[in-house]
Amino acid sequence: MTIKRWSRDEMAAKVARDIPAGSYVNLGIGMPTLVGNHLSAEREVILHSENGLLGMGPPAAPGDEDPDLINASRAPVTLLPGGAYFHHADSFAMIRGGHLDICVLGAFQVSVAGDLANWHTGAADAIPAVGGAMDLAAGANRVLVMMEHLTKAGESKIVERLSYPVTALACVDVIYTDLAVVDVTRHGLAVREIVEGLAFDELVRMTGVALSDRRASA
Amino acid sequence: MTIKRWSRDEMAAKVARDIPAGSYVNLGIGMPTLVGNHLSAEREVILHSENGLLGMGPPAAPGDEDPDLINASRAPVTLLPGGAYFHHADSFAMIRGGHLDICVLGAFQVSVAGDLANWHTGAADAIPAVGGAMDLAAGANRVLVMMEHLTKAGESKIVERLSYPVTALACVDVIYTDLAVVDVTRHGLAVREIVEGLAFDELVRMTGVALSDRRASA
Amino acid sequence: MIPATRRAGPAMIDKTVPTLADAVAGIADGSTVLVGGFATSGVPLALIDALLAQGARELTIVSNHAGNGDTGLAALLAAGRVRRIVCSFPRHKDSWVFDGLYKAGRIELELVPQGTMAERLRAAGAGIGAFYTPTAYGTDLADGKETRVIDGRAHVLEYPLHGDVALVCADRGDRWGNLVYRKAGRNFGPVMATAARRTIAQVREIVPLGALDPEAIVTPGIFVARVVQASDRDDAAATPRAA
Amino acid sequence: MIPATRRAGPAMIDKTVPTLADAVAGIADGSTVLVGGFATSGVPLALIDALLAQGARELTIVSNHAGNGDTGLAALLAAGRVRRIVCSFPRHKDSWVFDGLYKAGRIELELVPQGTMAERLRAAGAGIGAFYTPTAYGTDLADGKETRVIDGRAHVLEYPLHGDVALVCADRGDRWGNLVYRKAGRNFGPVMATAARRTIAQVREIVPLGALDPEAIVTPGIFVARVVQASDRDDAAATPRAA
Repeated sequence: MTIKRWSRDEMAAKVARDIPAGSYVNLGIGMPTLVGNHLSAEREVILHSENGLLGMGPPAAPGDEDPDLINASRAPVTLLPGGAYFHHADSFAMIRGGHLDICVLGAFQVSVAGDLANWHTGAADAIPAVGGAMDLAAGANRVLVMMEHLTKAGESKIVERLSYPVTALACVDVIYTDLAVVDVTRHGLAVREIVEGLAFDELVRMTGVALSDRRASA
Repeated sequence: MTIKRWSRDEMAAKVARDIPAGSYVNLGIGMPTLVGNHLSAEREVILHSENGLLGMGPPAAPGDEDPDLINASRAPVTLLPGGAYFHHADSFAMIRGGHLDICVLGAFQVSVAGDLANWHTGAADAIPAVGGAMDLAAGANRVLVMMEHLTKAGESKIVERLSYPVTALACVDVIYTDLAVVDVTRHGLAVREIVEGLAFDELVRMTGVALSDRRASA
Repeated sequence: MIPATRRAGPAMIDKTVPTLADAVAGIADGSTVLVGGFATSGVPLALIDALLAQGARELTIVSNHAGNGDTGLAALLAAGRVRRIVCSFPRHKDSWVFDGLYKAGRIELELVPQGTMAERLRAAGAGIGAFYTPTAYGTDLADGKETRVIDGRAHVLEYPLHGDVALVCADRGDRWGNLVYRKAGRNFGPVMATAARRTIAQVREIVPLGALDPEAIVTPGIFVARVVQASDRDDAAATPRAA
Repeated sequence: MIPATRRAGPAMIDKTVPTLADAVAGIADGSTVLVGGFATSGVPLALIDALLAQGARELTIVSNHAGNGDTGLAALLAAGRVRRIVCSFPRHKDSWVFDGLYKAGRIELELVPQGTMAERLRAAGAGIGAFYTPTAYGTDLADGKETRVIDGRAHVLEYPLHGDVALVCADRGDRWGNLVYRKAGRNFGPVMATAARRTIAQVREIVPLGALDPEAIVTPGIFVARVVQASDRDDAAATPRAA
């Protein structure tokens, strides 16, 4: 292939671009934390961290880290003026109660129905850990997923049916991969954007599920 | 009769005497509020008011009333050093969660099983109002009831079965009337104290339900 | 004081609105309106007066009381704008407006124990589908409700109480909608703020972003849509009444 | 500083205790112990160390994590004192103690979504018998659980998570047991404090009664049995370890 896949940073920029000013957003552990780097202070977006922060600011400057001021990924962060602290039950009340406009999550797989798998590989000897993934996936108004389009073995992570354990059913709204941006709609998956140099038909072949072409240019 | 019935104030003093130092206590609307007058600052008892106060102090001095600092009976009160404000869901979490040691309630009737009626006369044209009565009766660890022993018509308010609408079942621990102090036990009603000049048998006759005599002097 | 609004850029969040009319704009006929306050404390009087002027009809009101005297909720009831009230303590010596409507069959009442009302509002805000509570088991207020014995104790199944709008009275607020309350004026405000699609707060003072202690914010702005200054009780009373 | 204890008369409430050993005295074998903290924030390290020294065995631990490195919870696990852990996120790059015990079948794990864990603790503290939550519906973590469709949405029935004891880390406390926390160190502390029969708080500073702002108290003293000063992380680390 001659295409240049989007980097994680380019994917994060696309997610950031699609977050309306004024949104309340939770950025999940891993790749989604990169989205924070692409949000500008002039377009206010309020970040929630499930360990009890609203109005989370940028990472703490070296030397200014405070072990009591971390995000859900355990990284030292800051709080913006206007931010607030609260306890875990209140924090997940925000999540489960539908008050978050958007959460951005990593994934192992997303199905055509928007089912999400991101908490467990299902391997028999793996130690399971779920954290807030199921709450976020079930609770946020819009769930945006960031993941590579293909596994290292070249299999599509967008699938007809999940083979990994479910995090939440029918929850994903948009999938951002290194090859495409795909909306999950009631009428199936709709491709909104494709990496330069990749034909729609080729994307369909690589993905292996039905996709419709809804690109602005299409 | 030659007996001198206990006044409301004497009843309140008996209730206060039976509240151990260090207790968390809610005093219901009406007669129970008198109990506060008999608690001394040297024997700390922490008063809860269901509208969001813990560590409630004495009534506000004339001229110092604050419409935002009232108790559940709508009377202007104060907050002691060490007191706290919280919202209604947290306040009733305290009540329902079994964190109150004692609540003191007025009553229309109490049954031998400790069933309580204190929220509604059941009259067809009466406008019903329940407030926090059902929550307090169901939630507090010990429910102390203050009421006159007899209705104006001379009928006992301690009954075999409630004829007024139920507030909560099997919730009352002690009944303080103007004639006696009666414990509600698994083995029935046990009289702990009788007003001077009234014989136990006479109390049983007036009450009309089985009572056992457990007076210290008996 | 420079209004907090002035400081917000075009893509900045600014939930403050200049007038009480702006604050209650768009409340539709038939809405369920959660109204904070307990007796004299924390009642959003200015917003209730503004709702009266605004004109929405066929309202369902969720409030601990059903109005006292002739002002506030009582005035809204007297104007025939309330179809139904969900309430723990409607009756009071000065609840004559409600009493009259109720006895005339002109208002519907759903009586709810105070703690169950608070918890149903909390469930609405917290995304809980339903919950079992011991309160009211065996009473008339649990008639017809599903019950279940859990750990040897009988419980009643209760459902969330959602609002289209919540009107709350706080002490201070900022342009992000963060709120702190004053003493027992807190009461139902914070939990109602979580339970409505659109929460409108009247505050004594709008403060600059960052002025509220993040450790002491009671209602984080995520729960609030609009903030309006209504400086005190006298201002509220001075608002012209439509009825 | 004069210890707050000195000021309390004989019938005054004084929940402060002088030593960490006093704080954890009486925790019985087989207890369910709720342990606050999230990663590095708000972990009651001094109390965990004191529990290790105290000797209680066959414990069930409820905590968001299952221990990191070789200290704190990990040390308690390594000493074979924990039979079972209820947890949302046991696995981490430095959770080797738990990992080893788990793979050897020497510790039982109940994995709970983080929000469901927080809500089950809240239910325990708030006297809720059970609740329906949409979280985890259709997943392995809801296997065998009762479900119900409410308003078109599928929910899972969850039960309260009670503790015999809670160990929480707060910033300041007073002799009535009122607590305030520090930043994201708040996390599970306030909700665990409500869910245990006996809540024990380590605080950075014990302050005189009345020093905490009543508008900003996060855990009212009604939820707290004992308060002990443990001045900072270094002190906690300096506590002799029994294991």
